[in-house]
Amino acid sequence: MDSALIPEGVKRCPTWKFLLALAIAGAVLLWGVVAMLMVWFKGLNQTNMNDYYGFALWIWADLAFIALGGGAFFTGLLRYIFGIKELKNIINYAVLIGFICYSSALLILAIDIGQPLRGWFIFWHANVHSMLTEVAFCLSCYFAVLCIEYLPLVLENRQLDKVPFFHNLSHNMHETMAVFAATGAFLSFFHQGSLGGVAGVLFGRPFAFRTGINIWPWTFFLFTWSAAAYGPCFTLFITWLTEKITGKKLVKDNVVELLAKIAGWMIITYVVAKIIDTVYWATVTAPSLGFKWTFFYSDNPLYGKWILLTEIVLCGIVPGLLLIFGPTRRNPAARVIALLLGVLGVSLNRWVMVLQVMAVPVMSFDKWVLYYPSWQEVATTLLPVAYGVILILISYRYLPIFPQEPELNPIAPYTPANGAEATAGGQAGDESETEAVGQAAPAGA
Amino acid sequence: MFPFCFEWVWDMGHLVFHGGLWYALSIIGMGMTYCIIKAVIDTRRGGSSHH
Amino acid sequence: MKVDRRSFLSLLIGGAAGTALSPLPWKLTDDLSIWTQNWPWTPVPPRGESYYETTTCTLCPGGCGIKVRKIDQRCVKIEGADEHPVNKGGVCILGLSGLQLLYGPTRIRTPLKRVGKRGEGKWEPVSWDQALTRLADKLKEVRAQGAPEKAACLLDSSRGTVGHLFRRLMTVYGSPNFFTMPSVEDAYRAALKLTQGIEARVGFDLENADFVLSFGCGLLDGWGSPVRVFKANSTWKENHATVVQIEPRLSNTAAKADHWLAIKPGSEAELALAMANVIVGRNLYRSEFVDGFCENFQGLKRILALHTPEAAAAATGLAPEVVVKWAVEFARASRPVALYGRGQGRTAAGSLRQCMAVMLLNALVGAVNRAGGMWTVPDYDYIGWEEPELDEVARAGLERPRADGAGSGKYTPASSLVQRLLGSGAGQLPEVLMVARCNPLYSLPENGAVKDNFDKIPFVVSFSSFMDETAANADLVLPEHVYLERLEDVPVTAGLSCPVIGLCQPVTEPRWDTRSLGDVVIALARKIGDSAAAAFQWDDYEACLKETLEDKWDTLEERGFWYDAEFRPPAWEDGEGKFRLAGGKLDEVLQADEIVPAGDPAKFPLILVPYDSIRLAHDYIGDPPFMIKAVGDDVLKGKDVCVQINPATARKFAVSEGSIVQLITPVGKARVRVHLDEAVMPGVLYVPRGLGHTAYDAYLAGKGINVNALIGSLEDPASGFDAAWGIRAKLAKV
Amino acid sequence: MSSQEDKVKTLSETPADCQAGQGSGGGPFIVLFFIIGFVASLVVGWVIFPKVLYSQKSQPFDFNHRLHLEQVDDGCQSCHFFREDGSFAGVPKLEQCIDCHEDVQGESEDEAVFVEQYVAKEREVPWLIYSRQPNCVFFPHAAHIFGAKLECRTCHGDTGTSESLKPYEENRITGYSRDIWGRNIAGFKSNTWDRMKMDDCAQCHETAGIHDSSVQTGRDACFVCHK
Amino acid sequence: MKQEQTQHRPKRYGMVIDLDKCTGCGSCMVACMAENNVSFKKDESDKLLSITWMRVYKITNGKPFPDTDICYIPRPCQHCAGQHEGHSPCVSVCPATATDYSRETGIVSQIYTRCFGCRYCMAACPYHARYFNWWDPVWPDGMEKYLNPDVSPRMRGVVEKCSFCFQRYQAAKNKAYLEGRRELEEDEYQTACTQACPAGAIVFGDLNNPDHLVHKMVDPDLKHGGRPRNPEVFRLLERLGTNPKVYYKSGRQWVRKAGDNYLPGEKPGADMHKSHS
Repeated sequence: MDSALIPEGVKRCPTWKFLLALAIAGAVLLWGVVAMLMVWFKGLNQTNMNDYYGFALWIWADLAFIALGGGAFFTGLLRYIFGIKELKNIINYAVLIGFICYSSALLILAIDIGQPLRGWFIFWHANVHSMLTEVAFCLSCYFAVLCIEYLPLVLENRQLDKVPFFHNLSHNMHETMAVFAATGAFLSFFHQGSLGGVAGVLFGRPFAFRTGINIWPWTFFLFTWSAAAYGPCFTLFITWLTEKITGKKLVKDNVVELLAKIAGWMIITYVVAKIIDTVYWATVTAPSLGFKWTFFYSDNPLYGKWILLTEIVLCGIVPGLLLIFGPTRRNPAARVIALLLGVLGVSLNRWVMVLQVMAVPVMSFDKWVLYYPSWQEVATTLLPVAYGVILILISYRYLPIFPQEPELNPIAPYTPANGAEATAGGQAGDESETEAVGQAAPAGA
Repeated sequence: MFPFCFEWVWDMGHLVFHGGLWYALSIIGMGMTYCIIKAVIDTRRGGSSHH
Repeated sequence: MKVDRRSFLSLLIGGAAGTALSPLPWKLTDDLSIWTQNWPWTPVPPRGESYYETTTCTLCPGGCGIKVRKIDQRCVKIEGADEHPVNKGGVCILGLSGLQLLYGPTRIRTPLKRVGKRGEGKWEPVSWDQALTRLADKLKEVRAQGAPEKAACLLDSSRGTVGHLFRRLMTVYGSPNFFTMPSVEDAYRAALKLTQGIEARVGFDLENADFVLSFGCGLLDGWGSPVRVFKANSTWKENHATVVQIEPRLSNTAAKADHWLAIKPGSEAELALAMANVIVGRNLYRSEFVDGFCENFQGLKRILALHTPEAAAAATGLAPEVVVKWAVEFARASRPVALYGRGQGRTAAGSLRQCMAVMLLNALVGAVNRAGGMWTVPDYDYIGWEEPELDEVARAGLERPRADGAGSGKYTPASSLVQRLLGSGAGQLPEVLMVARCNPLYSLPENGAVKDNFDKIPFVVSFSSFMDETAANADLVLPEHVYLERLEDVPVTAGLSCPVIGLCQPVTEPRWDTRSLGDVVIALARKIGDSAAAAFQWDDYEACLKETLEDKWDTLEERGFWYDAEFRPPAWEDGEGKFRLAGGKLDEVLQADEIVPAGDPAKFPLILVPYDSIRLAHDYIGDPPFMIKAVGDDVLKGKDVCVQINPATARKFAVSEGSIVQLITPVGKARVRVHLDEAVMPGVLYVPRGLGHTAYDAYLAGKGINVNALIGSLEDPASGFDAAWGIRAKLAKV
Repeated sequence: MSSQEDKVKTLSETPADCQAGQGSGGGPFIVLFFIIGFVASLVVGWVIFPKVLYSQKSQPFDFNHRLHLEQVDDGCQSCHFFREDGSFAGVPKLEQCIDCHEDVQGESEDEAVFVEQYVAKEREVPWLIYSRQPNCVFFPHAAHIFGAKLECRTCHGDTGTSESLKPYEENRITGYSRDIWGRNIAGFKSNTWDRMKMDDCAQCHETAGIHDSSVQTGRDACFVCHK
Repeated sequence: MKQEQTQHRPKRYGMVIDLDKCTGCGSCMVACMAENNVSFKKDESDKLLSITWMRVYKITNGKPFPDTDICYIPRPCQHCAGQHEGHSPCVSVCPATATDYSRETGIVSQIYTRCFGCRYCMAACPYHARYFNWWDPVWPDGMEKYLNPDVSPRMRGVVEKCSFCFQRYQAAKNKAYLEGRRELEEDEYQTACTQACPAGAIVFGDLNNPDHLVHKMVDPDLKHGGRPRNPEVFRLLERLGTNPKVYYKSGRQWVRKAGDNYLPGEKPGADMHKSHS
């Protein structure tokens, strides 16, 4: 019944399956919306945050989303500025994922602040010395860029494209995309960095504080670098997930491997920088403030030294090497493991830079604090996930996101290769988000 | 955000920050304006002339 | 013209463009944020003229002068009065919270008559006339039976015109049963009577002392007049005076003292006597005082002979050398003073033996009526009313013994033993009990027994301003003004070295239909009629007050207090008086048995001791919200009170920080939260006084436990005072 | 940048639809609708919105400033005086008015209302104050009058010589008097007393140029005017 | 223009708290609450959710009974000057300029109507001197009568903190203006906690003014961020370079040591005056 909207040359699942998937994701979304409204109307007392844990789950989710959405700017940079043509086959999806991550991040910020109706003060009454101001400006501007990058894709919908104006607009935007991509990269550099700066400039918090260049602490550069390194991992990982769920090959291996290789080198270089930073911090910065680095990992198992090891070795060096070495990179299983480790690694890094910063006491007579989120916080954090699933469901169904899809999955004639890939789709679906998409899967076959 | 805002100061920090900001914003703005105007003109000229 | 989709879109775009160019979205955005800045449900305090009015704080016996900042007619802040001799501008945490009592929700707004069962909380508002008539009828009824002694009243103290009006009323009515709440001042008074044979109070010239030996006296935990003692403590710091605190727990006083002697609880008397032994044995006593103005030094020597440092060491847990060392340092100091206390000292008089032992130390070093020492301060004598005419019934009633036995026989040293009456249930319970300015149902130990005895009293009247536990269990409530609304004299004792009378003056109109307690007594006497009415001829309480304070009134009205700065205790050289060191009743007191906490040590391996904290008001006034907010989370967490327990003891009994346990004593049990604290002695559990209210507001009620429900009373064999300092206890899993 | 081949195909399939749609709508109408939407929203925004935003309230009774000013010796401060602690008393209390108005003095109806409704009943007059600043503002009259030697008129305009009180307009959302934002909905002003927003304070402070204590803004620190 | 500004000497209002005199009675906390319209809830025992501009910390020397010792540390906002005047940890991070540092008084301000509740300043403050209004402030019926009109009550969703009772400075200035003065006497501007402290443990005044008691007690090295030259005086977390204007005085070594962090084996004072760049 919605066949008129489905792109030419591809096949989609029956409407009922699509609607069912939407309904399931929608239910999670609704739960999140209820929590969001409770927070807006009743205030932040709906959360388990407190005066010590002023930043908590949301802010972590916010930082993680932005880091993971970093695939959009970095892939865009590679595609449009460095002119790596192959990446055009994955850039659409990178943009979509980025769009979801950034819109979610903005929504979370709007929920997180105590006075949402005064949110615009951050722009109007901006204190330019605050890293958060930089975040807010660059985030909003870059979100505008992402809208601009996403818009032509929307306009390529079969029906919309029929309108000449939209068709032309879409075309023109594609033509000028390099300019937007460059601006986006510029903005991303600053907001990814300033998110790192948010923690790094806290000279009252020795666990977070880093020295740096001029006003920019080392975390500024590390955050940008890590977003560029791990963002593509997330894009590739979601692409893989989508392929598994739809049971179709959507992006050619050479494209995936190319991006994976770049990500691998980025990760390795990042980890080297991170290790240098950590060593300097642990041996120079923190001791100068009276702290032995082990103190920061001393109170409870949740914030033990394992966290540093996991972040740097298991989720840094390991995925980096797996992606750099050809054989492991080309092995789909090893590649996916590397991608997943990368995604976890950057999320863990953001977790540490937000949650652990809050947990560590600074005054010698203060106490370690632990915090667990309220259901409202969990629901509000899942809201963007559900929203992302829905947007992917709709976009995948109605927009020509994967340029190589028709070629890789010709509707007819049937080829054994396609059939084999299709059956692989049945395996997907243990997370709730994938489950929702999973409903739509068999239709691809 | 604007020079007439209470918080505005004519100093290096503001010039660099807002310089960068407005530079980026104007690129985005001009880019979009260009695309829209060109799309209008293209449409007036009759459909998908670029093909 | 066809309105199609495109036209509609065009209309919308035009509308959006026009809207963006109008002030609407921008002003709306601005106004919405301004709305959040002025949410109508966030109060805006009205502006107005700011000025101060001075009065006296009566929330504790301290008698500080306060000034109330007002904005037009509203009271907005209480501050200390700079010129006041007691507090010199300082103000304590309770005094600062006073406005929450004035404006708080626990105020009783009108006279109330109970309609439901006792304590059920069902009341019927009645007029003052109805309420007073009802009380007067009840009193007349009891009197008509020829048993006026069956009416009793219980006050915080007998001081001042209001105390005396009540006493006068009881006298003309014919009841000897005028009770006051216990405090360590009772013990001091009794000790003074025994040693010097005079009726007077004890004051301490703290500011001039250079060595303070405190036997459990909570100097910085609210003892005496708290602000004055705090200031004295700062003076000690500046003058490098030595403060030694003797106490099993590291209280604030102990923490701030120069030395803390952690002795086993209950062994204070042993230590004091052993120190006296050392001082005497080493000839360190001031012979000009002991030889010149003391009697029966030999008798004392005989008694002290048994109290060797070694004996004290066994009792206290200190090394004998330590006992000797501090005895020597104390005696060698130029202006030493020893203090007897027990926290704030407002719950019980305690052991007379202990008080006496401390007083003897002062005598041995000559610190009696000398600069920096313990002073004998005469009672205020400004109440010179004519003796009332008594009728036959009254005379007969007054002949009968007091229900609590105080003042006669074995209990001669005591003037009021309300714990004996209401706690132990000794003596005849009254038929009518009038309670003013105290909350016996909460603040007397052996809380359960007190409650049972209370239930047996047929008619209880409360004059409380607040719905406290006693008021909640009364039959009739006649609410008096709170201190900020009333005019009254406040003669301060509280260990002050000089006499100070504060004037409590109304700084605000009465908020509710309440009355001044003095007026209530006068009106009540009139209602009773006959000789009672005749004894209360004043127009009203204000007239009575002015007449009574005649010569001091102008000073009082002008300055807010009357102060005899020149006061010095009578010099021994000038008088005939002697200081008796031993003999007779004194020997009996000094040789009385040690107070051993109740309970079988086999069943109850631990000892529970209540402690006082200045952040927890525990007598008549309950903690206002500000104060309860200032209580640490190591004292109160959620609704659970923390029991302080030494980590070693906790290990032994396998309880850990934060665990919820049952605290069981021979008289009760309660749910508490474990707090490990190195500040307390192993084997001893500490629970604060002031929590566990069932009455008052939601900010206080239901939090923690009333430790009085877990402890019993023990009668001091020499005086009848409640001398219990703790009780045997054990911990059990919930 | 999905494959352009697809697009070409899509387009070429339905060229007729497109052309037809475009032709029938007609350019002029589209522009007309745009203009209708544009003008209508301008009218809403500039004319209707301010009327809806503000509610009009009338004062308890009218007051003639000019008449009173002529009767007193000390100008505005005769009634709007400073207290001994340097704070400004603002609108007079009944207590002050009573000195003269214990009984009706003149023939004005408003005075009669005042005497009967307020003086006789000892009720304070619930004046609606045009220049009432929100609770977060600390405005020291003393600093401006004694320190900076400003005239009342600079901020309050010609209120002192007015003969009657204008209606009080209250912003329905914020609860502010309209005089804070100013009569002009766009916020333009021509006199110093036309608006009383923070920017107006700041403007004057900048002109006076004596304060630069804020580290953040180089202007007056926030706590100079806020509480 | 600027000349007139430099004519009157800028102040650096600060505080010295004598920890040996402080008895931990809590009067300062309540005086502050009463003066500054601090709200309260039914349960305030969760100190992570309890607004106390002035909070009294209880610290111990960690030794077992009976060698235990306790000290109380009253902690108002420290009004940090930072490495260079005004670079306080919180001021520099506030995105909406809701918190500011005054060069004229040295006071760190917080404007509740400007704050939009991002709580970044709370994350930045190592002293936990900043509190968030998680709930709407509610006073039991009738109690709103005692609210002080000189301090605006805060609404839900904003951060608040100690202001050194700035309203008292404003009031004192008002009086000075009326009397034709510009300068304030030492006793004209005192905070509520200073005034209330029954032990007289808190001293408040202008650190720049050698006549003021705070200056005499601290003997601040104004060239080095106001570092105390009196060896018994210290500041909390001196090594972080926050340069607070609240000083503490104690004769007890362990108390002074508790004011900062030291590496195992490191001696207090060795590195105390070295701050990071």
